[in-house]
Amino acid sequence: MSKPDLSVEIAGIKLKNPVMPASGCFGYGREYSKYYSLSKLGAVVVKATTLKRRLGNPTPRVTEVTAGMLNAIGLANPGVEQVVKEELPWLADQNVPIIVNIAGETVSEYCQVAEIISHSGLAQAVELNVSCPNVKLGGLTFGADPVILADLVRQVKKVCCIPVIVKLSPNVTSITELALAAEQAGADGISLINTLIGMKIDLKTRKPVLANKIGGLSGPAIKPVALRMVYETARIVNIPIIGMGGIYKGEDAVEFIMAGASGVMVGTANFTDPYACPKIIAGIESFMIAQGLKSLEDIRGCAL
Amino acid sequence: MSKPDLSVEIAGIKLKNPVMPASGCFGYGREYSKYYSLSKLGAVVVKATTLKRRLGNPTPRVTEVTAGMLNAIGLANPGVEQVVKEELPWLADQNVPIIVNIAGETVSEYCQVAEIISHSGLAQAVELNVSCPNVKLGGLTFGADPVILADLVRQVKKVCCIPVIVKLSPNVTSITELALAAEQAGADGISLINTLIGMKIDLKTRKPVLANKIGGLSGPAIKPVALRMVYETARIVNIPIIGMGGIYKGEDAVEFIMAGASGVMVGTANFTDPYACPKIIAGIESFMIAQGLKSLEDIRGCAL
Amino acid sequence: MILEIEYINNLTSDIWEMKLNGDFPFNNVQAGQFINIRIKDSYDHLLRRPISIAEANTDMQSLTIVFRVVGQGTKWLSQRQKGDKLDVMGPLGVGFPLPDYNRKVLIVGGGVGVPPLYQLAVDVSKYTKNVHILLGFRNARECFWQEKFADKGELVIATEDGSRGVRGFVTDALKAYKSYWDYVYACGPRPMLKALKQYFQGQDVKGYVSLEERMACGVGACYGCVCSSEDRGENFRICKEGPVFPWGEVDI
Amino acid sequence: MILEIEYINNLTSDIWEMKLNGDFPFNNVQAGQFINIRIKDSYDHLLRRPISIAEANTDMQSLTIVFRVVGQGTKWLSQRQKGDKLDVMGPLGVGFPLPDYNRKVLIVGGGVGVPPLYQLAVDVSKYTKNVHILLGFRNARECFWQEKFADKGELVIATEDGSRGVRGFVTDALKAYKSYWDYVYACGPRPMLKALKQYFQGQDVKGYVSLEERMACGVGACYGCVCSSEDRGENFRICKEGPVFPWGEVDI
Ligand SMILES: Cc1cc2nc3c(=O)[nH]c(=O)nc-3n(C[C@H](O)[C@H](O)[C@H](O)COP(=O)(O)OP(=O)(O)OC[C@H]3O[C@@H](n4cnc5c(N)ncnc54)[C@H](O)[C@@H]3O)c2cc1C
Ligand SMILES: Cc1cc2nc3c(=O)[nH]c(=O)nc-3n(C[C@H](O)[C@H](O)[C@H](O)COP(=O)(O)OP(=O)(O)OC[C@H]3O[C@@H](n4cnc5c(N)ncnc54)[C@H](O)[C@@H]3O)c2cc1C
Ligand SMILES: Cc1cc2nc3c(=O)[nH]c(=O)nc-3n(C[C@H](O)[C@H](O)[C@H](O)COP(=O)(O)O)c2cc1C
Ligand SMILES: Cc1cc2nc3c(=O)[nH]c(=O)nc-3n(C[C@H](O)[C@H](O)[C@H](O)COP(=O)(O)O)c2cc1C
Ligand code: FES
Ligand code: FES
Repeated sequence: MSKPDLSVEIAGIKLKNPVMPASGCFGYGREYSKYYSLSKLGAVVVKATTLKRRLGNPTPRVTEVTAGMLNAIGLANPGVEQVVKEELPWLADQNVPIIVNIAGETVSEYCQVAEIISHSGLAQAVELNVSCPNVKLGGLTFGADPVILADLVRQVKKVCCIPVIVKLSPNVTSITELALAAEQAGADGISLINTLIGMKIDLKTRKPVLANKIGGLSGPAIKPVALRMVYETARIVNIPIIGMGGIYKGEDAVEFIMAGASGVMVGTANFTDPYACPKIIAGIESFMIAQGLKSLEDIRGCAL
Repeated sequence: MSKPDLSVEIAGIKLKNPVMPASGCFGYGREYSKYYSLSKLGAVVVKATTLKRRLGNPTPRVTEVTAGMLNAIGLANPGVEQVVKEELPWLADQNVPIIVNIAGETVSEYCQVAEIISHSGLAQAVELNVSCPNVKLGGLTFGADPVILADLVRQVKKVCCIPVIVKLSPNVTSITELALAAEQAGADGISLINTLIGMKIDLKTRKPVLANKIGGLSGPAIKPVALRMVYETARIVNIPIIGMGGIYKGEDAVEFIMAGASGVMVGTANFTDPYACPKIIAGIESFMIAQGLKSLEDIRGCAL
Repeated sequence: MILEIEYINNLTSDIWEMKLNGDFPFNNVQAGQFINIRIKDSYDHLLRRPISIAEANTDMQSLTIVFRVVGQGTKWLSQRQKGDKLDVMGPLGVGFPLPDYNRKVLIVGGGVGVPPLYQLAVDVSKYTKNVHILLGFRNARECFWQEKFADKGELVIATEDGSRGVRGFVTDALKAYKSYWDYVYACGPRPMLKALKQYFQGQDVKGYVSLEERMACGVGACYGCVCSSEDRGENFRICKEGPVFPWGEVDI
Repeated sequence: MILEIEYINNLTSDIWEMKLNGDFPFNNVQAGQFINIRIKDSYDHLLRRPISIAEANTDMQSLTIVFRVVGQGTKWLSQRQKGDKLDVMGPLGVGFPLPDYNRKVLIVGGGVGVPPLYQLAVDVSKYTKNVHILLGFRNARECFWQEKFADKGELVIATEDGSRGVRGFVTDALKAYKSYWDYVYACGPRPMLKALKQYFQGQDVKGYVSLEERMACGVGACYGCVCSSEDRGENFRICKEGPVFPWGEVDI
């Protein structure tokens, strides 16, 4: 049998396979490039980038829970200027598409970062992390209200000439309402899910383990919620969806594709196994061979 | 050392310990009474009871996921008349407080069920399951909107002479908003969390495993989310909170108590181990002895 | 209950036989009942796996199960070794009611529906010598326990590809019999059970089928495993009121 | 990388020593680096556990670690047996820079901060004979590797209850020395490191400390394990830029 075709197209970007490391779980790619060539990946998604450098939260910032982990990194990053100067040029030489995850506390911050990334010519897309608290609106996250979200997307689209993917937070009553708002405001794609908000208490200190008290839950524990949200969203939007949440194996990725995702992102799994992404790519390929699939289009959304 | 005191008081009901099997995971108690005496439990919470008998959803109704399970039982139950006639009298003889979980599609259904239970004199409290879709409002659940929730609680309180506990759904943007609404409407206690909505796809059939497609995620996978919601809620309400979600060991229960819960409920763990509840009670007691705690008041909310 | 594995054997490419010893109410087992097995002491698999009791031997204080590897749980089970311990609950559910003395009995099984019928054949053979046993497999390589069954009644094997016995499904093989039966006991895939029930429609025969459904509690507490009875407008819990039902009482 | 356990030994009531063999860049190990160990092949524990390399022996192609059982992961590790395989990543991080020739060196360790200092003592002793080693433990029962260290320098033990060596903390024992040092290397609890840094404040000595923080990736990708440098207004990743830092560069 001829090799199956794993390539996908998302928001106009051609990827050799649907697997991308998730934002915040892969730094700027340098660390994992020691384990395998980044050119094997569909794309690389870099850490959340903000206008100004951020040191992030106090430690402990990470802790383990059953089938998952909690993190409260606090968007630590050197700021967009530094990222464009020091990180992206190196990554751009690795022969892999780059998606830059961006965050901000005001619409204008998002817009400035998106514009700088877009003008740098070094990235193929931006991914808006809308789980950040909107300081102007008293801490409500951008991703919790469809009107606020739509306005953000519209403003960013105005200044950004590369595709804009909106990464939704799962901590909402209706994911579809937000996905629709993003689509209508002009988003080129939707990625989901970001982390669920969780907590762990240390029985010895009798206090929350994380210095920030609450943190984002990721890993296999959240996979059923993620899959359900991809499924619900795929039924109502027409723009491509990138699914993530607890993907550890090729089969997990296939489930997301069957639920309607065009691509998948892999976060926590990188920490458990530095070779997670290439193994997942190989796992998807094995599944396609076993099932006689020529292209991922044969199964995309088949569970809808 | 003298034996620690595990007793708690919730909404005026005195329980010998804080551990109760969660609604829907313990039938009406008969099955597990073959494994141990129900009088060991803090209370027994029975399955969701509706006005009319319900057959529930088609099968498969349950499936396993990593560190959890999905269920879409569909509120199968024989209806309140039958429950009061056939089930509660037997349970009332077991020397354990009874909490009846009730559900409905309209405010009037909830009220009728609550009234019948309350008048039966067989239960010590009702627990309103507000994760049910409100048919009058086009399927939005009662637990998703604070105004609708407050109205429901107010109406039920009018007709129900036993304490009313409101069981919140975690599938919302702001759990605290709903908890406050319930408290202000007169709820005597809050229990949380019900299941997160999730999904699993069968790679062989390429369709969702559950006949209902989506289902409720329970088990250790949801514990961090549950704990965070108890913590957030405990910081703003003054009525007692009953925490649940993935409690499998005494230590898990202690985490919930440290986060501010007065009692805990145990669901999925019963399926893994029929002796889960007595083991959890013993685990709490061991922890108290090891830490020299006389009463659970010594640690309740200490992580807040 | 904690049982110890006395042996584990490969019967076909993906079917395994396992014998268990330990403290278990062996003499209370009714053919058709099942045990519910914990998979690993970890959070990876929280739900137990229901597996029918294929043989319960009070004298030897042992229990035999036969299972097909279909997923992670059964794969794990197949990797256990002699001496390993298993955490099981059981015997659970309601099994096959035994026939009146000297009646004519037909036992029909398909695939991994076959094992619990062995204990049934053992028990039934104490009540009557008129036992026909008809077992269907995909092909000769998938057959197992043929001699054991041949010992307990008149055995016919059907294989889909004709590589052993009659070619075709058990319902095809059925047509060759020149008998009538007072009791028909069956366990196997739903389509087989459905075809059987239809085949005997209108005949004066007591039919019992063993059903399967995904389970959570295995004891009747969660209402996860129901089957329906449209006629009676109600549901039954397969783990508690079943897994064996008179075929007239449930939709198949 | 998959390493095999050559032996596992109990050193104190809750401290274990484990020797590992296999394919590993033993000759690239710098004292103070660590390995990141996968706990079980299950979803129960997704994060690896960082454990310092206590000894790396290129000739014997072996790696020794010493760990205290504090939770589920280290408990699991302590239950492994000779011949079991471990999935490890490493060597990770940046270790202790070695001293110039013939300088005066002080090595200070506390509790399970002691093990990585053994490899350091081995390496340092190739550069200088002037090595003081000062190790603090809670009490005599908690002491381990005393002979091994005594072999590599002039050893002083301090115990909190005085049951062995000097009574008190390492900083108490420090006052008894009549020397000065060019290099101080330390690993142990934060309060110990803090006290040391204070003790040598203003002295012309190069100090290096090894820090700990909860980790996720262990390679620098997640920014989970940072320590801060208020002076420089920046953070360092302990797993990548550390775990060893010049004590002037980080807040302790
Ligand atoms: C009463 C009863 C008796 C049974 N007796 C036998 C027997 O004797 N021999 C045998 O080989 N099989 C038997 N089965 C089927 C057996 O339980 C499943 O094959 C097994 O649970 C699959 O587990 P898994 O982890 O390998 O598969 P997975 O597909 O990984 O299982 C995932 C989940 O689905 C459930 N599941 C998957 N398939 C089935 C199924 N067919 N029925 C019920 N649950 C399922 C599992 O229990 C688990 O919760 C019986 C089932 C029931 C209900
Ligand atoms: C660079 C480095 C080197 C280390 N070297 C050693 C050593 O040589 N010997 C030794 O005994 N210990 C060492 N530790 C500490 C060791 O990593 C922890 O004790 C261990 O991870 C605890 O795991 P657990 O599952 O037993 O505990 P649990 O408390 O169950 O762990 C839960 C989670 O917390 C993390 N965690 C808990 N305590 C610590 C801690 N002190 N530091 C970092 N993470 C923690 C675990 O990694 C895990 O993610 C080192 C830590 C670091 C960062
Ligand atoms: C340590 C860590 C840091 C993360 N940082 C970011 C981030 O900067 N921006 C973002 O959009 N998502 C961030 N995420 C969320 C992940 O990109 C991903 O959405 C989530 O972890 C779910 O996927 P997983 O279960 O595969 O990890 C982070 C997750 C982790 C674990
Ligand atoms: C099979 C099953 C049935 C349930 N039925 C109900 C129900 O009828 N009413 C209700 O309020 N919650 C119901 N729940 C939710 C549980 O009571 C509990 O809130 C949830 O499972 C989280 O706890 P756990 O992780 O300990 O299972 C059900 C859960 C399960 C698994
Ligand atoms: S599996 Fe729970 S009722 Fe049958
Ligand atoms: S543990 Fe991830 S950066 Fe250090």
